[in-house]
Amino acid sequence: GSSDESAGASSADTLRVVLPAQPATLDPIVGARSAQVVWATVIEPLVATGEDLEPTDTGLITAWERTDDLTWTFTLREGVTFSNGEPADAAAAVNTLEMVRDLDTSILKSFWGNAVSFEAPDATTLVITTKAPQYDVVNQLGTVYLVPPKYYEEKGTEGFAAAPIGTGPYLFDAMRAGRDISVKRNPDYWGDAAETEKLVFSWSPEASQRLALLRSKSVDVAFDLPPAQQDQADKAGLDVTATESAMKIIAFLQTDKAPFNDPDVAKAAALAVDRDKIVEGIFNGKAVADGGLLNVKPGTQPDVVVEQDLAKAKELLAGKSVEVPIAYPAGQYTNIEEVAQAVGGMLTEAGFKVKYNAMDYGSLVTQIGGGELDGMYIFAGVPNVAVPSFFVNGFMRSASITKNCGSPETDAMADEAVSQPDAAAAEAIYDELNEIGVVDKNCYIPLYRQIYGYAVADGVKDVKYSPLNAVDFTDVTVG
Amino acid sequence: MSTDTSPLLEVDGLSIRASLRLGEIDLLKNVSLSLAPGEVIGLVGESGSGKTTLARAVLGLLESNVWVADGSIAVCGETVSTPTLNQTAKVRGQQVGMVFQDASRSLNPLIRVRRQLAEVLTRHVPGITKEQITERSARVLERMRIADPDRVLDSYPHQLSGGLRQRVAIALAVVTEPAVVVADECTTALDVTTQAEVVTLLRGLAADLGVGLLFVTHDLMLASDLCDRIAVMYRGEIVELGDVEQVLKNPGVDYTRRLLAAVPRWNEGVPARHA
Amino acid sequence: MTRRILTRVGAVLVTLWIAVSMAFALGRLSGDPTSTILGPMASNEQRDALRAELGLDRPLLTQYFDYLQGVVTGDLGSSLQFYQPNLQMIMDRVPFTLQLVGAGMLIAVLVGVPLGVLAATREGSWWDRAASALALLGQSIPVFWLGMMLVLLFAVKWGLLPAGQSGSVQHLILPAFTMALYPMAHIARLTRATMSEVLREPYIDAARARGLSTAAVVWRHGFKNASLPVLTVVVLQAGTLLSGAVAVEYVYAWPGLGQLALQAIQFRDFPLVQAIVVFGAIVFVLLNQLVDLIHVAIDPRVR
Amino acid sequence: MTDTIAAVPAESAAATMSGAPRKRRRTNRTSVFWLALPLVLLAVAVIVLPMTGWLHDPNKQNLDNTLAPPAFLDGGSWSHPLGTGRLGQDILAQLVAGGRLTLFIGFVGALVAIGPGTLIGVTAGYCRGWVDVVISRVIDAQLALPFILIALAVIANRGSSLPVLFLVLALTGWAPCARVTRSVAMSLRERQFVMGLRAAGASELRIVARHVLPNLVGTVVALGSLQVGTAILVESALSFLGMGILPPDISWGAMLSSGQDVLSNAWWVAAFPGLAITAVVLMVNLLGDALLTHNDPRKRRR
Amino acid sequence: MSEATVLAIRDLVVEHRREKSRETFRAVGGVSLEMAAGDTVGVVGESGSGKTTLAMAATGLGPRTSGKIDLLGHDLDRLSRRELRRLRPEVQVVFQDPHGSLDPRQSVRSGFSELRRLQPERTAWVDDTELLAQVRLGPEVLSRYPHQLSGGQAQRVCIARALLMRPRLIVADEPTSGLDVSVQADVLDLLNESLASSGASLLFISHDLAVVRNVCDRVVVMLHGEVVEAGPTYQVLDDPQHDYTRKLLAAMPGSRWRASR
Ligand SMILES: Nc1ncnc2c1ncn2[C@@H]1O[C@H](COP(=O)(O)OP(=O)(O)OP(=O)(O)O)[C@@H](O)[C@H]1O
Ligand SMILES: Nc1ncnc2c1ncn2[C@@H]1O[C@H](COP(=O)(O)OP(=O)(O)OP(=O)(O)O)[C@@H](O)[C@H]1O
Ligand SMILES: [Mg+2]
Ligand SMILES: [Mg+2]
Repeated sequence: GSSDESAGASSADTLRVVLPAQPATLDPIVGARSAQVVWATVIEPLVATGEDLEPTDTGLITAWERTDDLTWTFTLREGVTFSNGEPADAAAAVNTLEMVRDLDTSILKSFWGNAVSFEAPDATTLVITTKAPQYDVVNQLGTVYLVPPKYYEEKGTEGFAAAPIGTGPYLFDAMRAGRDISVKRNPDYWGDAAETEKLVFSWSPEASQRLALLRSKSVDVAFDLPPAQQDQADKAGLDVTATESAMKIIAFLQTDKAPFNDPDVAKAAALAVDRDKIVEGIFNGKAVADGGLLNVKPGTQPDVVVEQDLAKAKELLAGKSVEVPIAYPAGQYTNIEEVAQAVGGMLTEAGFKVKYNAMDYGSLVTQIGGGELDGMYIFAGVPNVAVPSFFVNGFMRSASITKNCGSPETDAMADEAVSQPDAAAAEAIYDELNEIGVVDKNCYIPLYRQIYGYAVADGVKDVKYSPLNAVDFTDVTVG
Repeated sequence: MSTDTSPLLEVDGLSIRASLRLGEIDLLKNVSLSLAPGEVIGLVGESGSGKTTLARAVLGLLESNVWVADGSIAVCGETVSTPTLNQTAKVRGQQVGMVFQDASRSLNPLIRVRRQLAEVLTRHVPGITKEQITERSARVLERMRIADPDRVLDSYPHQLSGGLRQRVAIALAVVTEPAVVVADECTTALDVTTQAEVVTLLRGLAADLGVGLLFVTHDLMLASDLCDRIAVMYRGEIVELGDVEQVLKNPGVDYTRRLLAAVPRWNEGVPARHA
Repeated sequence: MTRRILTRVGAVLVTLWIAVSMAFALGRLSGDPTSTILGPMASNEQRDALRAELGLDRPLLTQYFDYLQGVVTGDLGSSLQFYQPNLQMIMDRVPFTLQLVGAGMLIAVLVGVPLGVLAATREGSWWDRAASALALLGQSIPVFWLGMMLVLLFAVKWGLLPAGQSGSVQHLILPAFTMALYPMAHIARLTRATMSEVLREPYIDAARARGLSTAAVVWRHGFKNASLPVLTVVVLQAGTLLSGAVAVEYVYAWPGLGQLALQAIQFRDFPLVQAIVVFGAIVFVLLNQLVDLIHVAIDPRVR
Repeated sequence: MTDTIAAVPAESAAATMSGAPRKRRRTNRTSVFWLALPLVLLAVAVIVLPMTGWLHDPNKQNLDNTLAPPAFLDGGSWSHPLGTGRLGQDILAQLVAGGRLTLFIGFVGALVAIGPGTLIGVTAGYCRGWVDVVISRVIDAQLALPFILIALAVIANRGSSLPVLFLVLALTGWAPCARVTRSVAMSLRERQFVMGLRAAGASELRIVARHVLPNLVGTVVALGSLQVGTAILVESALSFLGMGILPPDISWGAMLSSGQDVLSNAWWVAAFPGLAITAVVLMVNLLGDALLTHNDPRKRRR
Repeated sequence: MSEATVLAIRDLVVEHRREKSRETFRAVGGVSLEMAAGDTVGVVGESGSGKTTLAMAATGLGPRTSGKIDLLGHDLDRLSRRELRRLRPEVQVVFQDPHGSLDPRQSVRSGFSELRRLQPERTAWVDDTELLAQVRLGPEVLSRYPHQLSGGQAQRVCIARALLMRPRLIVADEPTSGLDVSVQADVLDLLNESLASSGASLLFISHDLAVVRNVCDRVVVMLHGEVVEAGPTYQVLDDPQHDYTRKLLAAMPGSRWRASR
């Protein structure tokens, strides 16, 4: 039908969006988070997340209660149905959660290892029991997107990805292979109906191309513009929004292997790095120097950070010639080559001998996971939920992928932190953990948080970006 | 065909020069020649003596670094080429036809004989109809003593034997009934037996149709079979021009004598070794 | 005749088999996909489980034979990142690459051939030199760089043409031109070379001697004979344009096979990489056969 | 299929635009000289210049002075004649250092493709028979694979480094070269002087080594010089896709791709390496062409 | 077969396989021929009648489908590769295209010295200058490359290269058909002369009957790969028995002039 002309025409009730990559799959169970921007218009998470990145009661789950240390009881919104008519009830939630926890291909599997059982005593009640106490179960539910059980079962992951069905403000409309994906307003949405009739998502891997598309009025919103393109868009008089994202770029030191098994050497490396220079010199200020590991929410900084002190770094090295390989995922993050080089340059200044080891993202992850790397590797943490345990589980536990800092003590502290009744109670423990990892042992040299930039065409209003890589399109108006 | 004996081809004091990187050289010096209707002139001489240059000059097919420096060429009484004039394009194919050395390479390999003939006819015979083309094509091949013209017409050049190919090449040159035909070593690539047939054919053209034939060869013997007169070229000049009998029996210049001496003996003489 | 066909089919099959095997090796070369599928936070156990599910833990030879069997039965597997049958995804993209390659080759031929002929008929002249210089320049400019420049000028600065993506004829202009430059240069150079050779052939002189017009001599007799190698290269270039398409499609966000291939490689989506490579190889080999058929059609001597 | 495959390269090898008519052979030889000269000078320059100490350290960063314009623009200074890059490195120094690596990649990249390619091609063309059949099939298969995908896949697995780059260039470059040398070797094999040598009792190995290979040198050199351009372009394309030469190594392709982002506010970062690539590839292509023409027996004889 | 038999061919069949069509083509069909030491045998026939193919097969340089060849008392079938290579210098070939017969990258001198390196003993009998003198070339030719030689000069160099090996059999495949008439006479003289002095046998291929008549004792007439007539030159040429031979003779140009002489 109308989808054939959708990409070309600009009209008041269509918003054309260009993304940096083709959404891999629209199945939220197995799909990478990069596609979330698209599928989240159709499928909704169990728990909505507010502007402060904390759970709110405005989503599918409207209330929750920690029945005891190990048991959580949630209340689901009543009368919500999927667009194919299936009820979006507790049973559906149990079905989704079990798939998330049990499928090998589930992208969130590792976050739900602690969940023992999911139960639906009635249509609006969901009970989750955990092995060990875990205070951030609610936050984690913000990452779980609800899929219709029958439909999913029937279609399988391939079929579902080809035509996803959810409870969201939009309905999946069409997918034109390799070109775009469109969604249209869901007239029967349980909440306030979306302002714009139609959203069309296309993609282009080159940032300058995305900007060019916006400037030549082929699209209305260009996402993921790096600093250089943000500047250009500014100059071109476009409306640019730059938001500090939750994505952290961190230099990891493999402290259980030479050369960083020498605490002095590790400290020297940490002291050599000037993150402000990186932010200014490379990002022209369009990044935020970040001194901590576990400060998940944008805008926060830990109390204790390591500041550059070249003299002290040199002193610690004491004239030793230390060779440091720096591994980084080439092309994966904005300006990562320059950042790696800048870090390398700073280490060199302190007296290290630097060797670069660029590889692609997949290999880097594999090699980190396999414990094959030594020296330093630069890598990003991209949280999909704003809880410190994301980074603790990911990087600090002895069983984590990086394994560079873990010890029985930190594991115990991590367990203790997560079993606290709430975030406030856990904060002190996390601060301590952060200090151990970043300041004392120098396992991590946090560098910066990216500023996520996007630009919109004239007249486009209310594109709401959240630092957790979600975008709210419901209020958008075009022209 | 005109019956008067005014020359069909008149080359007068022709000099041709070529420019090379190192300077200019003379390829032909003051060459004069005239060809009467029905006459066959043999142009002989060693390699590089300028035979081809002369032949090509008549049709204006000189290479880009070669030009007429002096003298003139007239075809059927009309001057076509002087240092300042080049009208050869007008007579090419129309009044003058040319047959090249290697028929297998002078026929376009991708086009059937029929079309190659038709192409020439449509070009030179204004208003010719399809039927006329077919008819004339067949007739010219019959003239060439080709037994099955239809098969040949529908063949590609490579499907024909060397002799047939050369005949087709000649047919292409004479199908427009030109007054003059220039043949440049047109039998060298052929077998002796085929060569003999082609020579007979050419003779017939001159005798029956009154075509003037300029026959270029380095084979004195061949020239003696075919020609009325022989012009001996040496270093860009015609050093001797006369009746066949006279030139072969009483060569006027030393060079001709040397050429003759180089012809392998037939009757007299057992090879030196066997003596 | 039958024997000829059989040998030819045999040769094609062997070539394809080697190419398919190389594609298999290539796919396995592209590394372990589990990290990209599961992201950095997954545990090693989960990775192992996934590896087992994908069959990557089986002996390589078993995998190879399964794969061969799949290819023979037309099953090119499923993508690891898109969860769709590879063949279908490829087929979805083919029209776009076809558009791009077709338009590119059209421009390349329409510009390259006359340029080459012009140069050849005026060998040594300034025309020749200018055409040659142009062609050489065309072969020396990095394609993606040209693409970026064109976007900057035509789309951003002057706003004359869309910056990228597909949809209309206007969308096609810049990518097609970018695509065309290299083959155009190649074709121009080849045309000039073969033409200048052909123009030296006796049958050209013979045609001139028969008083044919210059156009007839140059095109009917000259170019027709020069067209064989040129055509060969045109078709084969079209076959290799899949490679060229990667850069162009990337720069212009063109939804073709090149773009897909790039995504596949970046994701370690090896079934998709293999499928694209196999597809490309089949297309190329078939084009090769097409070239031979064209040869036969044009040149009576090879019949 | 073998026939066409064999037929194409001879022609594409002769696909030269600077082909002069045979009477201008001498011009050709001098033009080869004049075309080679700037390349040699360039090679010498990029090797010698860094030794003089006039240039900055190409990797020396200055995050306080990034993207400074060239001296001839407003705000530029002569301490960085061509401006500075994204980390404040001196572009001129980078251009020289990048030139060194780029030329190295070009020449070695050509070598690793041409060397094996020639050997394989000669083997096939000279041995004929089943050896030829097998090699031809492999060449066909290799040519059928989209080379950029091979390149990307290999790099994706092995990471980008010089050896891997050369591996890629060898993998993707040998087949076309083998195809050309195969057909040339095949025709050389049929030449009468080869028959004459055989009649004199020369062994096949000797004929290949002493007569076939030397007669191939011209073709190979010409192919090689064209391959230099190809290698440089391939490297720059890979760099552009983030899979080429990576920092701190500097190549023109890498410079080009790092300048891509800042094209509109600091064009000089990408413009100079872009120009350098185009100029050098143009030069090697011209040289290759001249060599091919020079080497064309039809144009050489007499 | 006598001691002095240089070459004996029995029922030689050679089939060529056409590259494109892969059909076989019988170029030589059952030819027998015997040559004694000092014999000069001419092979005539129209183009494509299999003359070259016959000569190449006879010397073991070309392909052979069936038949027996006895070269200098050795059965070619029984020879190992190495033995064949040792035998080869005894048979030398001079081709039609002199330039194609010389490696374009090799000067005349280095061509000679390569042959000398290949066959040190065999070639020791003469030095370069003298060898060139035998073919009436000056020593200045030594430093030249093939493209710097005229056709006649190049053909002489080829003959010199053949003579250097002191072969017992020389095969000359239309050695003068690419040359000018006057040069042709020179080269033929030379060939005659050097045969006389070396005592080698000659297998001479030509389509020019007059040339064959001047050079050969015996002549073989070939048609479509088969021998239609053979015998002493004068006998065959003066009293032809086969139609084809007659046709060949009749087609010879210059009969008018010859008759009148
Ligand atoms: N385009 C040219 N530029 C310079 N010199 C030329 C050109 N064409 C021919 N020549 C020279 O002019 C001379 C005469 O050449 P021409 O081809 O007329 O000789 P020919 O008598 O036909 O010789 P052949 O018997 O070998 O065909 C030769 O020395 C030749 O090298
Ligand atoms: N290598 C080959 N492959 C296929 N056919 C061949 C080959 N060599 C020769 N022929 C064919 O075999 C036949 C005899 O060829 P050959 O060269 O022996 O003839 P010839 O008598 O020497 O002719 P010419 O007088 O033209 O030299 C010809 O029809 C030729 O086409
Ligand atoms: Mg001539
Ligand atoms: Mg022969």
